[in-house]
Amino acid sequence: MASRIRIRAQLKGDGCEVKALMRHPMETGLRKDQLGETIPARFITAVKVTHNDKIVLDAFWGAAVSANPFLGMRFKGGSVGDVVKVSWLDNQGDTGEGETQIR
Amino acid sequence: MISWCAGILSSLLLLLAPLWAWAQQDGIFDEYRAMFGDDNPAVFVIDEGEELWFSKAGPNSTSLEGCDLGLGAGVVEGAYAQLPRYFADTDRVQDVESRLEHCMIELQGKTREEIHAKPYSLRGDLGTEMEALVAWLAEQSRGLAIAPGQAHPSERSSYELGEQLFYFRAGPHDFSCATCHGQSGKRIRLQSLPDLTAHEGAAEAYSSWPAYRISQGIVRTMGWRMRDCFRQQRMPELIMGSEAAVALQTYLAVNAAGATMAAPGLKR
Amino acid sequence: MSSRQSAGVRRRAVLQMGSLLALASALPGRLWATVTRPQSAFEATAVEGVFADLGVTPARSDAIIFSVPDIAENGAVVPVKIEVDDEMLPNVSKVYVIVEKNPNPLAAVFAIPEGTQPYVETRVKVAQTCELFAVAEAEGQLYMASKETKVTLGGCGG
Amino acid sequence: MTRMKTIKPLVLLCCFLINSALADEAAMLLKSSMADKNFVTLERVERDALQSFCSKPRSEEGDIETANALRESARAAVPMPTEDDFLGDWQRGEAVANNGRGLQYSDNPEQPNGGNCYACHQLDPDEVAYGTLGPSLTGYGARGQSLSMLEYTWIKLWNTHAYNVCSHMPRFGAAGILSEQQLKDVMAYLLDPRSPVNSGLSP
Repeated sequence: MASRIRIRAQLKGDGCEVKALMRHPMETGLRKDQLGETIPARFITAVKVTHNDKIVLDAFWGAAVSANPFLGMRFKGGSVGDVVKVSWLDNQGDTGEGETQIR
Repeated sequence: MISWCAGILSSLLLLLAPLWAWAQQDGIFDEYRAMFGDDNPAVFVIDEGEELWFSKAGPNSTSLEGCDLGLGAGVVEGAYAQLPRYFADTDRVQDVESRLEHCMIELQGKTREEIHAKPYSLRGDLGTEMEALVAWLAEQSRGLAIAPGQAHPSERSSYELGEQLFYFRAGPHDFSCATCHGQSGKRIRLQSLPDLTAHEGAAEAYSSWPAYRISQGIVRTMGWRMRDCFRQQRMPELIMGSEAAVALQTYLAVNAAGATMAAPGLKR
Repeated sequence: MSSRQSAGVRRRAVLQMGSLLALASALPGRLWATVTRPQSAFEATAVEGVFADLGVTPARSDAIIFSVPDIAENGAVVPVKIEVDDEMLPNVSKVYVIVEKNPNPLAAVFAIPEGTQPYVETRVKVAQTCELFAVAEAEGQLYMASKETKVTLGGCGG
Repeated sequence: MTRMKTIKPLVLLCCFLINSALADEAAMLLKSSMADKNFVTLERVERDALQSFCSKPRSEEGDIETANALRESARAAVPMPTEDDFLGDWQRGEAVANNGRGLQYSDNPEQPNGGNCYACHQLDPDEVAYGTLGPSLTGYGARGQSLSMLEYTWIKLWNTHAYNVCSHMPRFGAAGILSEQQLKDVMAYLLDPRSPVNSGLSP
């Protein structure tokens, strides 16, 4: 399985801009498939962004965040080469994690 | 080793890639589209396609590296932009999907039935192998000119049949492809409709498929687009890689010839 | 801001302790986040319910720069961007995104620790044309900005 | 085919035969390239005379006699309501005009079909999501309520080919897409002074 998160971290002004795309269906539990069966809810409930192991963002999501979710955030400081990590947890207990270096 | 090199190459291409092209620029949704920036979730599917190409699969436990897409076995760069084309080994004009099917059967030992069981994603899916492979192969033609074969008589007759099919009115609504895509400057609800009978419209459309459909969260292929247009025309289900599917894509590709591939695109 | 408001926020904090424990027991092995998910606010079925859960209807503030397209090509994916003017409204600790007419209006909460800029971008589902709210919590007080986005139908009826 | 214009009659006839053979081949090809799906079967690939006549690529032209005959037979088959029975309920008509579903293999055949008027036409001036494949019908009621206007509108909806033989518009009545009641409701949506389609007009 290829990486389930795409992250870019770039210095911008006096901080760092992080953009992450996550591979996830974000099913609301309200939709039906083509046979009319309800597709079970499956969505990311929590996302965490860390910079060199320090938490810089905690997000909590509902099923209303779009499929293959996008997250953009900015933190102060950061230098080229620092590690930025993004991880998620969904309502079924599945997790995803990815990291990149600031450039 | 080859896999590793290709990985580096595709990562480089991704870094260097220009902004993901939207198929249409028509004013009313400019603000909406601008907010997407250059983040296209198709990147996941492209990666998956690359992995699949180099993975051993099927009863023969073989990768697709020996697959000839028209430029020689294993040559993927630029191959997509020259499809559909005539292949002597099958004596058929083939699009990327029917050619991949051929390779999956011949090289990997898969059956036609399993390949056709679910070539395109249904609601709630994240993608199929076919979609991933096509997305990656299209990515390998990014920036190259659309140049489908038209030298072989079969390629020319595929074009002519494609044109006939484009204007083929049938079903309870009397629709054909041309009903919506035969004039320029029109729209359905708010969606602009490219005129696929003219170079400009065909180029805009053909160069941006496969595309990540934000409404569906799935990368869709040109083959799927053909199938779905027939669904909307109230017609039966178009078979992936069938002669009609190939002929229509030949018609579009030839009308678009010379334009630059910019797929996978990002679409409504 | 009234004192009732911050009392409300404190009341929520106490209630959240309960959900923290519930969440902690539900998660395998470890606590996943340093702050907790406001579960009952996520379960509210109307904007009023979300505000009631947060303790108060937030006051409008020009410090919140809320970008949402006027018209969305597709309701399944509507980009939203929230930026808070740090000088007008310092010490923002949380940002909420609320979609008025969704079955559960609260879409996302972002906890902003010190050192993180009050800036978030994401994409949300918007079931029908309605108002979207961006709420910022700073020093126990709640502020908001809102904007309508029009969701259009696709060419073939959806 | 554009080359036809400059070629002598004999070759032209030959070209015509080739093209008609090509059209037949296209029909067969399409049938062999499709599969039944849910309630939609390969029968839909079969074309009637009008569909065949109107399937020609832009560069080819059909003959005027056939066009006239098709137009007349379309007109002759339109059932006409009595004078006081053309108009139904504009609100129900609005729902029909907005609904784009029906007869696709992905649709539920138990649900009523829509007319999907907004896909191609502007109607209510406050609805921004309208298509432009057909002319704007905003303010349609201003065209009058005479019997001939009612009949004209009814025929257009029932089978537009009675006027324009290769119009892109579906034959909503003749093809059984909408029921007579639904068509009357759409008539009211177009013509009723209370309908938002006519909201810009003075009463």
